[in-house]
Amino acid sequence: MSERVAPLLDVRDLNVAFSGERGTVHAVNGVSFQLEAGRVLGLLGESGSGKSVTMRALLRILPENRARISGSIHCNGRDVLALNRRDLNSFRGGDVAMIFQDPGVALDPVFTIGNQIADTVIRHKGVSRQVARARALEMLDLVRIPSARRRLDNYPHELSGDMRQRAMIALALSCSPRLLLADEPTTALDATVQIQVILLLRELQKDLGMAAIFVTHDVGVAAEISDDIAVMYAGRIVELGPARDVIKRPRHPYTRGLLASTIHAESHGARIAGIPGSPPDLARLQEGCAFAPRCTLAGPECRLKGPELAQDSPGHHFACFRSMP
Amino acid sequence: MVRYILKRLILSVPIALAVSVLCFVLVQLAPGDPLSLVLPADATQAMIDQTKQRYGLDKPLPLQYLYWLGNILTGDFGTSISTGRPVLSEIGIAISYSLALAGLASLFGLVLGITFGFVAGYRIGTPTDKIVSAIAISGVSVPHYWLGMVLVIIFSVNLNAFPAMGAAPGAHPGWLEQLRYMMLPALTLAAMPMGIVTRSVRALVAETLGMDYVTALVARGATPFDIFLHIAKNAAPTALAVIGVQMGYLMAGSILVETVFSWPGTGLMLNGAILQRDIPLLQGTILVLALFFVVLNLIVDIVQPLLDPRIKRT
Amino acid sequence: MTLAFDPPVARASLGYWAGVSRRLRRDTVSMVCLVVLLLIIAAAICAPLIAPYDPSVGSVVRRLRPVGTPGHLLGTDDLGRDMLTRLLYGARLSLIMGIVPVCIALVIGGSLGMLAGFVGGRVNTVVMRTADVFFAFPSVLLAIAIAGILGAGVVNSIVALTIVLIPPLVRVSESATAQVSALDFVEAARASGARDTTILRVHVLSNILGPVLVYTTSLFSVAVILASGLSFIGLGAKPPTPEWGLMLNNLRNAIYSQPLVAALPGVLIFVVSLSFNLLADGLRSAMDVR
Amino acid sequence: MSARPILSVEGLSKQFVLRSEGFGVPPRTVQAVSNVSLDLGEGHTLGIVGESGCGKSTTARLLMGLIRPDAGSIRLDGREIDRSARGLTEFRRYVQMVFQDSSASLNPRLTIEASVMFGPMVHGVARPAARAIAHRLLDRVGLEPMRFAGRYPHELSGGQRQRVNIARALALEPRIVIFDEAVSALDKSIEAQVLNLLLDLKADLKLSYIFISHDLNVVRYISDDVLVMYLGEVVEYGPAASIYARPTHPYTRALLASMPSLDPDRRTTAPPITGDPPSPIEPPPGCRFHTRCALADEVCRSAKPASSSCGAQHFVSCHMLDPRSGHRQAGQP
Repeated sequence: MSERVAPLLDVRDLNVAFSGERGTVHAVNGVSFQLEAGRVLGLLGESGSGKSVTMRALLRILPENRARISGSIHCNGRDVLALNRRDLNSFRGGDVAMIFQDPGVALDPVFTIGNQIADTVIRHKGVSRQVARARALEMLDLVRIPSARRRLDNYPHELSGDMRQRAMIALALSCSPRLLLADEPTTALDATVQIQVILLLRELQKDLGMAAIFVTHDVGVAAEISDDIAVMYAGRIVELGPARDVIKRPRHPYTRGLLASTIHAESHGARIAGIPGSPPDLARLQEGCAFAPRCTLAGPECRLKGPELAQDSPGHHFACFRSMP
Repeated sequence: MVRYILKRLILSVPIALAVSVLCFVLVQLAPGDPLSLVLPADATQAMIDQTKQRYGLDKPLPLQYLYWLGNILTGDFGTSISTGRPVLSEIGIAISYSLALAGLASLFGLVLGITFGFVAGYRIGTPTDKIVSAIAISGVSVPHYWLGMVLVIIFSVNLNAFPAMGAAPGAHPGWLEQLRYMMLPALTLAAMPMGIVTRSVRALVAETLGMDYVTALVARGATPFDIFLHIAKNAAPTALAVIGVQMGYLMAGSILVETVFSWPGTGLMLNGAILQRDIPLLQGTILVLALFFVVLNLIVDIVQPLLDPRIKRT
Repeated sequence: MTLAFDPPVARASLGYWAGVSRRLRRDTVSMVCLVVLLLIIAAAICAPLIAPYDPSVGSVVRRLRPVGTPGHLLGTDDLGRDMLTRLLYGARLSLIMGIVPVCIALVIGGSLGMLAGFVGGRVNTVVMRTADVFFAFPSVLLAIAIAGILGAGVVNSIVALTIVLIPPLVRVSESATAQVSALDFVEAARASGARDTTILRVHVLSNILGPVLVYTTSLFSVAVILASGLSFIGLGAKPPTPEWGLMLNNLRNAIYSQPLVAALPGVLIFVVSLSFNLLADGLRSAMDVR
Repeated sequence: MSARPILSVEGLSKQFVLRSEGFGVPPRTVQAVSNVSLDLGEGHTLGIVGESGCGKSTTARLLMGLIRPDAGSIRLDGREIDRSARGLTEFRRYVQMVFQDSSASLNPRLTIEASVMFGPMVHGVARPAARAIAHRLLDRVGLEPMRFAGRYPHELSGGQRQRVNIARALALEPRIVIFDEAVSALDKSIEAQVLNLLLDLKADLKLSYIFISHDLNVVRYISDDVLVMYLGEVVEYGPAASIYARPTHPYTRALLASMPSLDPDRRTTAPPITGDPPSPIEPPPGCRFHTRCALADEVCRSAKPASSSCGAQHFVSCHMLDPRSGHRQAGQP
């Protein structure tokens, strides 16, 4: 059995550009990665780094008239960018499900939680409403919503923020997707609730054998949940590797800066050696490494040509000409 | 829910009272002796005294108001000067004509407005949207009394398709005949609500389409029809409120249009009352129309939470 | 703190209103509307200079001539008066009756709404509940009722329209003010120790001006229709004064013989009202930045 | 708290009355802040942490004199603040605030220069002098006046806007600056830059800070003293070092344990606490934390815990600290 199994998700040279009034915004620039079944990839980056856009491109839910997607996305044996309307609808929610940052606006306010889950189940599994309702109840129990039966008939605004996010997770998992896309699902939550949701997601992901991509701007959250971490900057993956390697032995200067900027227990008193300057304007990206203007290591070659991802140790890649171990 | 309805009902009492005060005060603004307005010019002294007492005009203003209100509450709106019949019965006949006209016009306005609104909202920025929006803004901007004339010129004078004037003659005209007479005034009246409903539904649909929960629906593989249902349910409460208010405006806005078409409703009556300075009739009609508007708002306020779980009903 | 020099004034970027005006100037529809309105206003002002005839003098032998008659480009009315002349003169009264009430209502309603929205509490309750009572009347009905009771006349119509237009302006300016007042920069200004009047002037007014202006522009459209409507049913201008609504009413019987001539005054009301509405839309989108 | 207190607060309380929801229904109240006492040492930073609805922002607004407390006293340099219009204007010169939402806290119609100039001009500084102050401060917070002074807020990034807000707060030469979640909305790399700036400004201008945040790591980083709030009440208060070394209140411990570990080899395994904070509308009786506390006992449901000392200047409001409270684990936390 030397034949390699195709990964669940294979993204190659993904580019997303938006045309708008201010010209073309290059949100994602040549992103490639693979994800195997049952593994969790943490997509780490600051605002405007292209992580959310990448996720939306995977499901093709970007505004069609403004977004240009190129490259290739293969997921669960399907060529996503080539899917027709019908197959796309069964792919979305069926093979791949997504949870959003703010459940307060990602759940339809005028439909009950139970109906929103049931509708999705009916759509994908073609079961009766009764069976679908039973499935909805089962899902609410699974995400540990107390008195789940009563909650089925609640509207989103009648739930607390914590329960809304759990309901959103239940909704996403109701059709047993192979891949879960989580777009900053804990950012809007309180600290004590965030850790509960992270643990719940970690447990469900293992039990159900799903693969997941977990988008976050918080190194701590990424460290808690990811097997692998991909660090994004200006629409590119600048570092990709096992979570332990990326956090303990970061190679890209941006990753290092980000880690230094992340205040943790040991930081007290000392000045933070962060990253100077601010992220580039994606409508006016220059040639060369996008991080070069903020990089203390940058040399003349960095401004001429963008570095490609190169392997450091097995599975650990980074894109920098000048980084020393 | 019962509590909410009760609360809303109780809240409309002070509004209705304030409306009656305004109607009462309005007449006090009229130049000249109020009595001369109520009585025919050749009234005898006995008649004057009798009326004075009957309406309590010898009392101070607040008391006069209470007198007047008492009469209203017992159904005595006074007597029309021009016809000599009780105001209430005059209004009763006219209002049924106005209601029929406003009802038909609302129906036209609603159906066209919602259809246009959805079409434009779904295709915002496209030529279709631009054409529909142009129709809508024309509907809002057109002087309806003029539109009535134009429709008469086209459909009555040139095409001879619909009658230009009045209601169907005879004691019991057929439905179809009645409808033929109502066609032009109803279409005229429908222009404004059509425009307003189109514009608000369009904005609503476009806004809803941009909501995260619609993106989330797409991400769960919802078909365009599923999404349409979600949008419709989200837009319904607001659309209802717009339509309710428009229907009220139609009842009142028909004054000019009824004049153009000589439609025997409250508007035409009001116009006559103004020209003949028939103050009791004028006051009564305004009060009834305003109260009708208050009731309409009440209905909207009660129905809206039924459609919209976001509005808390305690 | 003493200062040895006046510091250099930094490069100012494009202000908000400069941006709005630039975006508005790029919008063809708005510009056409603005030109049309300005032309009509100019024509109304210059009516005595450009009108070919006397608006009140007609000739029985030249009654109801069609559009395009030599010497009477837009025909003549039922009393043989030149339509073009009367339309030009009519614009004066029609525009005054439509525009003046909105301006008065803007001052009164706008300040009342600002006060209610900023002060809140009991003041707000009193102002807004009073406005609610007026909202219980459909505006057309209220305008006609007031004008009807006060008696026909231009001044009475203006009074009636002003009363009708105040409550909606109160409501718009109140809600805009309340929204702005809830923002942190108002709190920050208060934290710098600024007085309420200063906050209103510097921080609130500049932010509510946009929405109130858009609404006012669309009110011009409503008011022009309503004003001519009052004249149409005999409550506004009195014959023989030329006014579009009144002219429309006088020509009602002419629709069988000269439909085009009869419809002309209405066309002008429509054009003015439509222009104001389109301009309001253009302004709204020009002000809509992110 | 060795330094002389510049601001002392005692027994500060504020409740908001919600609109009645119907006839016969008594209006509900939000106990936003109850009985909060604190001291801000001269030149110190006091951190206030807690989750949503814990009353952090209300506390900030009370300290600013923006809302009037129901009870309690606020002393600046030992003098009770004068609540007349004039007194408040004077007081606000000394206490300024930076808000969380960098764009809502700047007037979109004013250039950033004008925003910074506004405060001094209100206090009677002439326009050219105010402009000079604004330029100096913009320069100080890292925004070159020649490039930025004439810009409008929407032309700036979030981090730059927050720098403007800091400059604006400093324009009145305050002695105390309150930061209400002022860095929470910023990206990590920008947050670090702003925190560095805050430390520099504090040293240069001899400022005292009150730093409000939900991020325990940031609060620990910047604060000398820390106050932990839960549903409007202070549950633990003391020197940062002491609190982080020996967190004593069950809530403080849960909060600390909820912070992600930053080490993939030492992940959090069990949630330190379940559920989410209850609504501050009609909070639970007794100890407000008892509904989520694993150690809650009978007494916690009925009686409010008193503040007990558990080390130098370190206070905790928990029945377990009070040997006479009747809690079964009293005296052995």
